[in-house]
Amino acid sequence: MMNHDVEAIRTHFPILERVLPNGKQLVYFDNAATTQKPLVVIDAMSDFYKNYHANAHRSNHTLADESTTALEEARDKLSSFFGASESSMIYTGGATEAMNLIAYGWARYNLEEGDVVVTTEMEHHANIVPWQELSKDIGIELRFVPFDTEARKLDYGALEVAAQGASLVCAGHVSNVLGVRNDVERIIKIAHSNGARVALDSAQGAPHEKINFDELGADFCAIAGHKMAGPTGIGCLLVKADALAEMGPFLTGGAIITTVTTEGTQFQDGYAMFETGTPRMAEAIGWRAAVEWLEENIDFNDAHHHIHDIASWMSSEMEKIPGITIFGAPGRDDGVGIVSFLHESILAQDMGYLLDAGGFAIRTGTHCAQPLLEAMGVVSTNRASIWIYNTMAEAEAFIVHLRDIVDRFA
Amino acid sequence: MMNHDVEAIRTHFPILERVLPNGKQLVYFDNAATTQKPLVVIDAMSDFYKNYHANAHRSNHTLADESTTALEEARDKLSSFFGASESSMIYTGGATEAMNLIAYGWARYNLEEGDVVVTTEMEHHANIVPWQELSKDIGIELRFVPFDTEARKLDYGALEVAAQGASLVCAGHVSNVLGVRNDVERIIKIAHSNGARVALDSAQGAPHEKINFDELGADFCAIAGHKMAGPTGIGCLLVKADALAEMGPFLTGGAIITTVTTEGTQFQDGYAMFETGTPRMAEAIGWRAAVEWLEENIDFNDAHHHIHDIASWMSSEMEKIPGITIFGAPGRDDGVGIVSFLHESILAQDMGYLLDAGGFAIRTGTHCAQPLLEAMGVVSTNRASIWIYNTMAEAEAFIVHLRDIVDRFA
Amino acid sequence: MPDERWPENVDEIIEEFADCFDSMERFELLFEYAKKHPFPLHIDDWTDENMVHGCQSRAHVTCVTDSEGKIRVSGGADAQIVQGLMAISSFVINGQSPKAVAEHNPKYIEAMGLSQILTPSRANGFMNMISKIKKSARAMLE
Amino acid sequence: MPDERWPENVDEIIEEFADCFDSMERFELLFEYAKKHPFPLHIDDWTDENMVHGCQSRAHVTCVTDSEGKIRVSGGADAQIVQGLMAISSFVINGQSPKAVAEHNPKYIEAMGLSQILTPSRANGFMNMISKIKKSARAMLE
Ligand SMILES: Cc1ncc(COP(=O)(O)O)c(C=O)c1O
Ligand SMILES: Cc1ncc(COP(=O)(O)O)c(C=O)c1O
Repeated sequence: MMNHDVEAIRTHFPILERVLPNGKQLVYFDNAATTQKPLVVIDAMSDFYKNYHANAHRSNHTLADESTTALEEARDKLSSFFGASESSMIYTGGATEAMNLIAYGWARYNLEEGDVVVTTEMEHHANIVPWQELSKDIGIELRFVPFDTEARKLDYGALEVAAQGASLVCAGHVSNVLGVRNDVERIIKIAHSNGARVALDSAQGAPHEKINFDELGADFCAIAGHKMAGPTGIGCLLVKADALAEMGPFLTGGAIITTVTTEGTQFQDGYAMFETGTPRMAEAIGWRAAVEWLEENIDFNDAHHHIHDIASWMSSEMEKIPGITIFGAPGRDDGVGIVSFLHESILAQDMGYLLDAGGFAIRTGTHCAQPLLEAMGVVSTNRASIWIYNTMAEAEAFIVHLRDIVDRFA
Repeated sequence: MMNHDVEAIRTHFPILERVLPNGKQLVYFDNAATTQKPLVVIDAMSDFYKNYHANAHRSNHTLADESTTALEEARDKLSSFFGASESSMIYTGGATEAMNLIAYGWARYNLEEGDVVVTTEMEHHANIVPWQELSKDIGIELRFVPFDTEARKLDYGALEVAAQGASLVCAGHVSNVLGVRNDVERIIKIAHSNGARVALDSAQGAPHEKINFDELGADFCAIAGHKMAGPTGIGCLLVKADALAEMGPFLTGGAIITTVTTEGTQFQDGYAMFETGTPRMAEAIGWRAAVEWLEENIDFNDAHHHIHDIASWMSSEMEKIPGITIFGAPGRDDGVGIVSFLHESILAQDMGYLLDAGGFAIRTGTHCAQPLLEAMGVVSTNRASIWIYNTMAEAEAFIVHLRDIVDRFA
Repeated sequence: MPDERWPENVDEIIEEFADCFDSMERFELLFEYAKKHPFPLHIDDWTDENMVHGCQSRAHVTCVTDSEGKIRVSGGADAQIVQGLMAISSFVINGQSPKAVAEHNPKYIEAMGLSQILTPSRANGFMNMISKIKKSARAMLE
Repeated sequence: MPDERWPENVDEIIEEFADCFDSMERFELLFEYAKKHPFPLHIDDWTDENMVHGCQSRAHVTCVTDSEGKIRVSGGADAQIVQGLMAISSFVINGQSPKAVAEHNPKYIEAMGLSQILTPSRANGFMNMISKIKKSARAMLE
């Protein structure tokens, strides 16, 4: 924590100054839903629109050229940030669209009836529904690896079995409900030893650790910009070169083609085949600014300790409050800044309102992960998720307010 | 032109002040590629990120609630701006994604081998390649209505024939190469009288006329925000209620479902079935600011006359310059602000550079409409496209510079 | 105009809320009202038809007339805070004529200081409930 | 270091460009140079292999040694402006040893005032061409 100067970091985020209509100072603990943005990100986008905005990859005038350069420099920067220099990065609208791109752009070209796709019970719907649709459409067999509710982690033994004969193994990097980091290195090993490709949903992983995609060895990795200080409307799919070579067109239109005649179309090679339409330019520029800001201001290791300390302290305090159950294991080594909890008599939605009355923004509900909640036997949880700009003082205030809620409303 | 106060309008667009590295004042004539943004649009997005950004449709804290409200108010505003109050508006990443949504979300659920889709030779690739892919995948028959190069308009007689037995007729609203407005009312009538649904690619129509979707009677209409003063990364598909009822899921993941179990998924009804993942919030907020700005500052009729006068004057002056050929018919009533031209000896790309040397931003190339260029027998054109903030003085300067180019380089 | 002023019995509730020190106290009061809803809607009657749209959780409302032709509203919601709001509006509305209810204006919410805790979409959910009740009342007039 | 200074014959060209009044004059000069390319690459030799990537139009370059082991660059582009840039760099490069070319630094572009008209991706296309030539030269050294 020593090297994580949270007060200095906070000064970069204008929204953290926000006072709510009820007079309370905002405490933003909904980071797993989306993180806030430092001023440099907001300004980079404004600067683009005010000074050099034009359509990239099309015209050859100065502005178009500057936009194209900005877009491609952003790609280079992001690729190197994610350690994907030997792989390709395809811009998408977010992590969900990246998962769909795997389903439509790879799976539909390479799988057929009876082929096996493995996912887990712990997944966000973005890593479940595309496979169910694929199963309906082309008859793949979809296997779910259970979440071990006792051990509070993925059932790796069951994964070993499920991966046998599989063509694709999909797994979340970090659970958005519990903050449990899966052993992705082990998952990749299991999948590859069974000859299956591996897709990681790193929407919750990328904000908490420096991903080195080339080293990691996964075939696909889905990331969302907005969950790591970047703007809305952008994400990416990282793809290994040999997996990319197996992909075919998905969304089609301009920019991704070499020739179009009324007889047929020739597509471009590589990532260029997948980015049709006017690029998400402002978004890419903003995301680039975000990762540059992270590089300059954050050491992911120090940040992890800072975040882990807060979440783990919060959960231990919450366990002392009567009637509160904690899901996941925020204090464990594989805990990544999320405290999911329920009170036995205060409904999650009411809890959300009551915390909001104190200025605390958390998420309540199913977190787009209904199968996991079903496995845990609940219909919703309250989720406080911590990120780099949160402080121990905020956590303390949270616990005071939560105690007050339980005293008065339970 | 009287009511179109172009000087007042220009003050809203910071980028129009831009001076290029070569010392020239920017003259932005690349509006068909993308338009510039008024300050209110840029500021609306910054304000969102600085003051009330959170993930919409998920949490119930104050910020999440404000974001959700902003997103849904934007939808209401945009729907009513496009006259689609009785229809649905689905946010997409742009016009291309909207066309793909028709192909994946409607056509794949309703068409089968041998069914006929009609498009035209005049289309942007976004309205061609998705249908070619569909044809490869499920064996629909794709018919191309020719562009009549003599009359410089769509061959409506051929459309009457092609539409016979068709299930879907797709047509551009305004050609992005020539600025020719198609008689969309007639196209809709022809399609419907043949029992076919109609999809309009209005990427170039929406910036130039107030669309009243409910009245127009088309079944689908694709629009891009960035071509009408809105930000990058957003567009929409407008859909008639009965066409929407025939659609099925396309991109899948969180937010669009009611229940997900390992057994299967129940999807939401209506537009909510199609907007998965974290919404394009900043983009929607920016686009809303754009249409509000348009409503307050622009009369589409006056703007049309202003734009038409400039383009038509430019083309008549250009016809006097030796060696220049004009495509399309900018002076005709159905001309919408685009002057596409070539010089017999100066290659389009060189022309682009030479115009840029004078500060003039135009587009050169195939404009993602290769079949149209092939029909016209050219491999590229230079395209100057005019919008609401361009002035007659800019047009005059353009002609002076173009004459100079031809004098010195031809 | 019935909009101009709310029924007398509401003043008391307004005062109670006005006396609250902060949002937390207002929420406490709402929790109490939730328990005092005069006609809670049994969960078996939470049908699609009487569902209030636009709420973040499930909320259902029905609207009937009693033997004297006066309106009687029942409500059920899983969130206590929503149930509390339902209780308050049923205190206000019950016993009025369909005509009065058709023109009902829930101004009292502001006087209670509740608009401070009703963020935009919560307010929206509440207004949808009121609209649903008014629509039923209007239907009775036809 | 060959980087430090360009060959003597380039000074003349630099002067010509430096004398230009504005971008338009520089472009005029480039058009003239395009016509003077000493070894234009015949369109039949515009192969995938010798294509320069990252240019906005087609550009191709080949690099061979003459009987004395000196580099000879040929180039072909459909845009005159690109062809002009190719011509200038072939004037600079031709006749040098593979070793010198392998270490070539196209600083003269700036001295010519051409960086003003080379927007980022045009400059990028140009740099890709130079890289391709240098790569060929390096291969000759192995
Ligand atoms: C006629 C037409 N259709 C579709 C598109 C694609 O729009 P977008 O780039 O926003 O996807 C364009 C823009 O280039 C266009 O001009
Ligand atoms: C684990 C996980 N996967 C996927 C997603 C979807 O990301 P996006 O909303 O950016 O598409 C999320 C975010 O909600 C997530 O937490």
